[in-house]
Amino acid sequence: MTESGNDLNGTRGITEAGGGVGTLTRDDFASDQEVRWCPGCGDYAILAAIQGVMPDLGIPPEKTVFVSGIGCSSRFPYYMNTYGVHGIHGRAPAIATGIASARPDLTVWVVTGDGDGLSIGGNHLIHALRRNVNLKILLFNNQIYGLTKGQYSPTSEEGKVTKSTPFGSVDHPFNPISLALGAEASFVARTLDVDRKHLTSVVRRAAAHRGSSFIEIYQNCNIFNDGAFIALTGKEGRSTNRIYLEHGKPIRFGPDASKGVRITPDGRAEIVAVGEAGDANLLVHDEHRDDPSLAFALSRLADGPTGPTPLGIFRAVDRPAYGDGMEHQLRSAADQQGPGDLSRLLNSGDVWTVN
Amino acid sequence: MTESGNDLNGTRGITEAGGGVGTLTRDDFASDQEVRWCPGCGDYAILAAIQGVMPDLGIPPEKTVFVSGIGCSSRFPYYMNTYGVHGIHGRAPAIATGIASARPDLTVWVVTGDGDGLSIGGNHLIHALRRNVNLKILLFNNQIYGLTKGQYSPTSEEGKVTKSTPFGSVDHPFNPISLALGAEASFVARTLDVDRKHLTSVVRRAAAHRGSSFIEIYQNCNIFNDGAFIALTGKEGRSTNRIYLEHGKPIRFGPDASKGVRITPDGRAEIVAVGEAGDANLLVHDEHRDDPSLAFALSRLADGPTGPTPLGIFRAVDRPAYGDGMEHQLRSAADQQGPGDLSRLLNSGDVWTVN
Amino acid sequence: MSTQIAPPEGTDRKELDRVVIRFAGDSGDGMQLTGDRFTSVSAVFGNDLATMPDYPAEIRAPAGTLAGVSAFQIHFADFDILTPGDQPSVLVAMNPAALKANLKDLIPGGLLIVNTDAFDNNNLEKVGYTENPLTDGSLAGFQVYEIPMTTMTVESVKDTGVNKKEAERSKNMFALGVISWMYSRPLEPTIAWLEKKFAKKPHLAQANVAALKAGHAFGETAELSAFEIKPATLAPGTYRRITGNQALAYGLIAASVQSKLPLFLASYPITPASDILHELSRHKNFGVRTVQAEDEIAAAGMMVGAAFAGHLAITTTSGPGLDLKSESIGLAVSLELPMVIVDVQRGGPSTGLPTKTEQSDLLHAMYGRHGEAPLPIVAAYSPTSCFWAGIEACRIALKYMTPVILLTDGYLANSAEPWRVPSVDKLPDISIPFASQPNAGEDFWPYLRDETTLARPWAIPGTPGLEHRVGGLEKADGTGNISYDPDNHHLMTQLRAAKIKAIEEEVEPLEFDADEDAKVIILGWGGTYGAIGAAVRRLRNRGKPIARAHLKHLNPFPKNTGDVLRRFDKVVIPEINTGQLSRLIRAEFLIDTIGINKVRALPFRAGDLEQELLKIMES
Amino acid sequence: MSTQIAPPEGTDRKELDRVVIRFAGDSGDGMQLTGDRFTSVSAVFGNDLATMPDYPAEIRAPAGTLAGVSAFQIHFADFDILTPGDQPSVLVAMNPAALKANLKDLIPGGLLIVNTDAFDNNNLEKVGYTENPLTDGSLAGFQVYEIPMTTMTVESVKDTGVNKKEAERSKNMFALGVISWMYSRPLEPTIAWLEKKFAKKPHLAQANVAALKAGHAFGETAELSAFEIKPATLAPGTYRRITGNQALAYGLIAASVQSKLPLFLASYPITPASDILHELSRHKNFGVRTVQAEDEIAAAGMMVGAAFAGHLAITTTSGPGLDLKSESIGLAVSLELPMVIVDVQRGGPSTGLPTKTEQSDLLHAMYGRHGEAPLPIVAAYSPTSCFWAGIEACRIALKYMTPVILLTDGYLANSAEPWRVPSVDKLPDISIPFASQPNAGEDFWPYLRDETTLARPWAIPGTPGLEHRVGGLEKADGTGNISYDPDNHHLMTQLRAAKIKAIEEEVEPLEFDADEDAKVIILGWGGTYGAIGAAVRRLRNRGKPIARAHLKHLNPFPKNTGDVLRRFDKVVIPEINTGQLSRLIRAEFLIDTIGINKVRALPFRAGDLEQELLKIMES
Ligand SMILES: Cc1ncc(C[n+]2csc(CCOP(=O)(O)OP(=O)(O)O)c2C)c(N)n1
Ligand SMILES: Cc1ncc(C[n+]2csc(CCOP(=O)(O)OP(=O)(O)O)c2C)c(N)n1
Ligand code: SF4
Ligand code: SF4
Ligand SMILES: [Mg+2]
Ligand SMILES: [Mg+2]
Repeated sequence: MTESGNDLNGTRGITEAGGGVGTLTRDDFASDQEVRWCPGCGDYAILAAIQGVMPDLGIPPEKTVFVSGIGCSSRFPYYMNTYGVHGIHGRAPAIATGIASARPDLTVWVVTGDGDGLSIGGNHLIHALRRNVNLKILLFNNQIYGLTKGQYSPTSEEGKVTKSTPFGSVDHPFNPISLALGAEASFVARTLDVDRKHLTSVVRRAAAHRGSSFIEIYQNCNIFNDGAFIALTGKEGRSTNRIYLEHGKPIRFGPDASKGVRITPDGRAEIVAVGEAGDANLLVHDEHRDDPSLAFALSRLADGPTGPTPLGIFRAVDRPAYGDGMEHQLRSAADQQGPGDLSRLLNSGDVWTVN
Repeated sequence: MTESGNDLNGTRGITEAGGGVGTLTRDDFASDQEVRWCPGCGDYAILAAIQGVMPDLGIPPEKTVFVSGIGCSSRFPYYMNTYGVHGIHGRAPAIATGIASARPDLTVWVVTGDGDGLSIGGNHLIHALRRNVNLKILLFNNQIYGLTKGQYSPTSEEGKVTKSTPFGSVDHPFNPISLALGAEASFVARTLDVDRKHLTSVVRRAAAHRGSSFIEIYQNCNIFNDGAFIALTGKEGRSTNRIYLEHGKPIRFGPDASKGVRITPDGRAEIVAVGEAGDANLLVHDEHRDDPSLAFALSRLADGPTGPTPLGIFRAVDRPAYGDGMEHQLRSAADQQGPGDLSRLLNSGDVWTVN
Repeated sequence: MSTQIAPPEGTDRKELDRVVIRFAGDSGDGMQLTGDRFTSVSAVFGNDLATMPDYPAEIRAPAGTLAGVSAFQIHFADFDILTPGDQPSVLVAMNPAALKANLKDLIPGGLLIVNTDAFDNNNLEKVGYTENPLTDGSLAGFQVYEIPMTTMTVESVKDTGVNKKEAERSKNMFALGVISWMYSRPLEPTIAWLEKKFAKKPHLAQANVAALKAGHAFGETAELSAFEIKPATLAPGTYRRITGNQALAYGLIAASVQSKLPLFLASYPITPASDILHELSRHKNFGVRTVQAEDEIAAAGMMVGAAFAGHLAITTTSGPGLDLKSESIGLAVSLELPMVIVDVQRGGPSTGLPTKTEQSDLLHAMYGRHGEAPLPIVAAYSPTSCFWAGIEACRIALKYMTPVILLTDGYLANSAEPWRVPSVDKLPDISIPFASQPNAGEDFWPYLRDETTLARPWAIPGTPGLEHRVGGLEKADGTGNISYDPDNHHLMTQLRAAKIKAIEEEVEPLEFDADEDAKVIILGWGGTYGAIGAAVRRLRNRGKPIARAHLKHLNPFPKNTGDVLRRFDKVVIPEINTGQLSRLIRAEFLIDTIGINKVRALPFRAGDLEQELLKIMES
Repeated sequence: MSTQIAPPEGTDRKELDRVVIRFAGDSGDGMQLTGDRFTSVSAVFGNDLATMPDYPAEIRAPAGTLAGVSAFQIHFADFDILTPGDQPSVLVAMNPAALKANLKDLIPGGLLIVNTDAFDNNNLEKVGYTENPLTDGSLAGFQVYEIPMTTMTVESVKDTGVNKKEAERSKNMFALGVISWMYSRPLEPTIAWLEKKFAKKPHLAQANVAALKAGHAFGETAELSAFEIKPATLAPGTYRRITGNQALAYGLIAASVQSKLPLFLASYPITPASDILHELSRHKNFGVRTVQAEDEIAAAGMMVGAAFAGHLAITTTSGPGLDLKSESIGLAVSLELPMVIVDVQRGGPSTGLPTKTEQSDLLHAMYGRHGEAPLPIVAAYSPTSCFWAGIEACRIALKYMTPVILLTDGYLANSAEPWRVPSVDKLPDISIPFASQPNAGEDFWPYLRDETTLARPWAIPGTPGLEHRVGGLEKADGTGNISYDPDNHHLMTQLRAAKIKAIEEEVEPLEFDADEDAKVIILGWGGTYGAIGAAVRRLRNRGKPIARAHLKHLNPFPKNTGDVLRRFDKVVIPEINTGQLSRLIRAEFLIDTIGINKVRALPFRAGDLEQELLKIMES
């Protein structure tokens, strides 16, 4: 513990991570608070998956911060035995940016909803992605406002009948993956509440990414929007509609992997029968492509999760993280100018003396 | 003039456009206010071009509204002899959405800057685009905060040294075209302050588009960011770096149109020498493609305007405009339920009588 | 008070003047619906009544937990009543959680009706009962009816073909049947209602009706206490029940009709204001445009735009949203355009207690903008008064070309009262003309003011020749051109203030109602109206002289406010905040005030107020 | 006053005690630089001084227009002065626009120095002069020096190899030379400065030096009036000039050093606050992190995050930005984390007069959040006091675990004064310990309060065993768990208020300075300190007994405030708003106040204040 001086790293009062990271268990990450979502809510599965994967990440609870806004999903931090801030509606990325850029030694997670993150909080989200702040952003997309009891959200399909749109909504939804890619996101993925294995693997990759990781998680709200993802979770859809993206592999899906994706000569991604197209003409997925155009084209395969829909990591490229750039400037300023000397600063400029 | 009743179209007190639209001149659109930008500012050229094109659009001044936020560019409405609102920083798209959805009979323009529209106002912008509100949005991108005297903006290049970033900025900029496409924009274009002919033609197209038209206009701030677009406006760059997109034509540019753009089999847009690639392999531009992936790929040809950069209309597709959808609901509700009867409404539900 | 307690036994119907019943159960038990049906029947029967729902906090907690308890309270009487009642005299508890959460409120000796089937070990444990309260003697102070409601319900519906879950779900109708028998409510309206509701699922209708009847029959058979509450003598007219949020939505539609302006609402959902948006979005045939904006800032911006475009522009929100709208409201003050911002106050600060009520946004409404940006403030005082408040806020906005803040609160928003439906032709005409021609020679000056109201003209896009630009920069009075002139700024600052102050000329004077010899006046505002009224009634019943007044306009105050208050030795201001109106009264009139301030995010209880007032009167 | 007017003629240096000079010209004429150089030389020479720049409104208007006029005023004297001066006694006007915009401020009989070369028809027309004021007799009331500055400058630099534009641009140095001769300022420091500035362009250095010398020589040759202003007797020490914004930036860095916490600033540019961001972003070697956020809401959110993370977290803004931060500040109140929000007040409402000053955000700072969300408010009162205010605001924030609002204004922000540089080892230690271990048995309770300060512990991420969650929902005192309990909410509301109120115990008592027999006290706050002081001095010089006090803490007030004010018959409160402090004083102490309220978005003039005060004292 460094108790003296004004420490550039902001680590005053912080001990190094106690030993035993390797011995962490799921219980170390579960708080004692009663979980209060509706029975059957998809949030439970996500919570279980996250609590399950945390011990594997090698980061102790005290170095982990969960930040959220307001919404059902935003209750998440209360259930994690880490540091946490339950913020205000839409502002989680801003609060988290404050934490992450002040303290590059922490791992900061953001939990947000489709309303919290894409409606009121859209600006903070796209700016966090653009800056590549070192945040792991989990967007629980249930295509509805849960907490306020069922209004449509910016991801609800056109024509959606809700409390606030009794005649059906007249606005076109965002595709969160496209939006994130348009906002320069360096890590963009999509997964599903009920697919724990996939969710866990994507989260693990996100945690390892330095910079902003954006994960859209399709989450069922069984009270106000039940079955929104039935095309991916229902018995049949499960095998026909999930297009798992895997780096370096041709994109194939469906029963017997009989379908695939290829790029048309004019730049669109399209679904084809593997037999017709020929295996060799299928698109080989490349997460690491610097140009996000391919990832973008894949994001347009599905306008909404009602048919074949890509899941997995659309993009994962390296770009300097915001906090690291800031840190670098602090260090090099101190190197070049010497550490700050208050007396010298106050006495700088044109000074004169009166005796 | 309809003076009675509560008119669904909100046109109470509004006369029909007076005759003589055809006889409008540029003077009809110029206000008597002194123009107060710095001498040499790119804003002058844009103002001249807009005032010049307005009479051709067939919409009289009283049916035209200019809405802006705060910034040098946002002074624009004062110079137009139309209705106008100089709003608050970043909120022009919201104010304009109020006007356009209340009054589908008006043509509503938004003038905003890279700070106003993409920093503080980013959320309203992307939501207006997603909803496809009937707005003509002109984003004056000078890659700097002009009015507050020179801080970096969300379009400033990485490492930019400004008053607020004396050691260089550490954040990655937005590509406004990519962002707009990621936000589902139906009409997306880019043009240049000094290219009056091109600017005028793009503006004319934007005006004719029903829904949101988004135009990024590269604008030189000769005081705080002089020469930001020199690669496109300088003697040499002018011919080598402007890639004009024309619908239905193969994309060629440069001296003797010796360069072109093609789509790689893995979905990227790339610049090639026409000779090597062969004319037939060049990409034929298609504004109307429903899938925005091609437009997106083209937007990635240039990360910033420092080399060959596409100008023109990236995307122009039809999608119902927000206000029209709303209008439709009002009409069909009135048709189905009859026009509102206040007494009936108040007396609806479980009523009982006390004598 | 004694009339409230049920007599120990007897099948003769004993007459009561009033009863407060609270239905409490799990979120899934249908308590809101049960309460609602009981209310509806009581209203049509002719009692005066007031109700208050108490939803669980935000999300549905797992069944059987304390967090999941949902309750509905109804106060009904044979005279005009003012509040939903301080404490229930009858508590229906469908499970241990409901009992635990609500028992502390039941009056001593009150009647407690429990569903014994739900008191199994599992449910008891969930809420931390180590002993079963039904058997450990802890309920000795109450009169307890133990009824195995689930079992009896299941039994009663067995011929209707519903499955087990559906059968159990009908137990709320069983409970309603029991209570209906006890308080002599007819079953027919509810049967009709059920048949309509489940028209497409007749087996469910059948089951619910069977359960209802079974409950009623049980009451009779078991000879439960039975009471009668006569109809109240209400003013003649057509009545309906209405909540504050609904009344406000209707008030806004009425304002639209009476101003001949199309209504435009831009809003972002937030508890407890969302229902106004929901209600208004249903009335498109009135030309009502509703936009669910991306956030509150956008909603406020859209409101400003719609006002510029000539619509009757509204936004609705609650505390956190009001914060976000501050900057746009300041712009609206500078633009001098008419619009109404509705703030349904809830428990604060920050996210606070979102489903609860409070009066803590008054000073924020008054001062929550940078610079000098005054605006009028109107406050509703009862659920039904929200109708009036909606019209009044619009009227002021239009006449004075100004944004107006209308304050209601979570209690008013969700509570229901019988409402004597006003006659539409008695509603005021609040229309104002748009500017249609130049007003300064050939020119149009957007800031040339009306001499009396100081309002500027409203020229809307589409009007040829009146093209003009408005903005948030300071502008020259008259021409409206940007002006940095210091003296003009001083003038404009004064004009903006004078315009709002001038409204006092036509605000109805503060009414007060004083006993002879009253030395103390109670001054209230907003949703405490009913509780204060009930407390005053009690004091008067005790022979304590007292005066009261209730402010409906918070800015400007009625002109006679200072004079009224100065007549009394003590001015007592009860508020569900730490003294916000007090601060305004003190600053404005230099009159000392005594606050009664309970910030429990709940309405005042008339009894508590009575006690506090007694203390003050006697000190 | 007579000493301010220059004598008609004579080469003997006449001694003056003080002079107010205003340099005015086109934006492109370099007036800010001229003023700045003159100030620097005067400071080093030993005069006391105060300066005020007056930038054109926001954007650079075309050359020669009224909108493009830029001015710089300096007041320097042989005694301690308090303001940049009400009205200049000397006006340097480089073109007709500058003359037109500034002449009304020049004192009668004042000295007017004009650059005749710029008075051509074109320039005269641009600003609407139909006659040339130099020849139409309209300047008869002033002493006019007509100097063809451009011609003489061009002549003087002809051997330096600069082009015509560069030559003409040097005319500001010519003007500086003239004034330097008249007020006996040495040229050497400016020559050295020019040589350094243009080190890479020696021909420009040469030209500017030549112009400077030529102006000086001209003054001597033409036998312009010549004056002497002796050094002031200032307290011994090292001095430098500093603006309010810079002093505040230094104060925040000092607070960081003295609290041993890294400084974190998240801000969004806005006039007149941006320079604090600019200054702080230069000091990365102090570990200062600065983030230019996407907007003010984000800036406030980042501040909250950094505070949670254990940094000394700050955000800076002006009125419109404060509106936007309301909701986040409310969250900060609920989280009870230390941070400072700086509001540099400007002319409002809305966009208002962005480059001007005002005191109109006080009530907004006090009440501009929904719910009951009290926080401390500190106000700087002079440019140099911003240093103190920065430290004091941080000290309170850290000690009481609370957000603090620090108010300054556009005048303080941009004005410069000599500053006696404080000795670093005299600065207070404001560090507080982070929580490092459980405080409730095995557990850590984030809301277990310190008994005296009521502050909660600050446990920051990285500390094992103290993991906890905070949020904006109401929480149980102690454990910090979400709580919907009504009584807990009442308690927490009271605790949050009591914590802020408790600060009064250690706020230094309100000092007041009263003449014997003074019946009137003038109470001020913020940037009016100097003007009030100067007015009081004038009244005292007239033999009028008076008292004054200046509030530096606006919430809570110093404990003795009511007692102090009650000693006097009249309490006069001058404010650049419509009476915001007045309203607070009246509400808090029920003391009648008399406001002097000029909302001209300019600092008060001491002379005007003197007159207003006289009127009040004599009424
Ligand atoms: C400033 C503000 N506006 C509105 C609200 C009300 N509110 C709370 S959560 C929410 C939306 C929740 O939707 P989403 O983010 O999709 O989360 P979900 O509940 O579906 O998980 C809203 C509108 C608020 N708390 N604060
Ligand atoms: C709420 C608020 N925050 C900050 C400002 C200050 N401000 C005015 S314009 C501006 C940025 C201008 O940049 P841009 O939008 O790029 O316009 P430009 O001046 O470059 O045309 C800022 C930060 C403001 N007026 N209001
Ligand atoms: S309302 Fe929907 S999202 Fe919220 S907890 Fe219930 S099921 Fe989950
Ligand atoms: S500062 Fe830049 S953008 Fe603004 S008016 Fe001047 S040149 Fe144009
Ligand atoms: Mg959601
Ligand atoms: Mg810009």
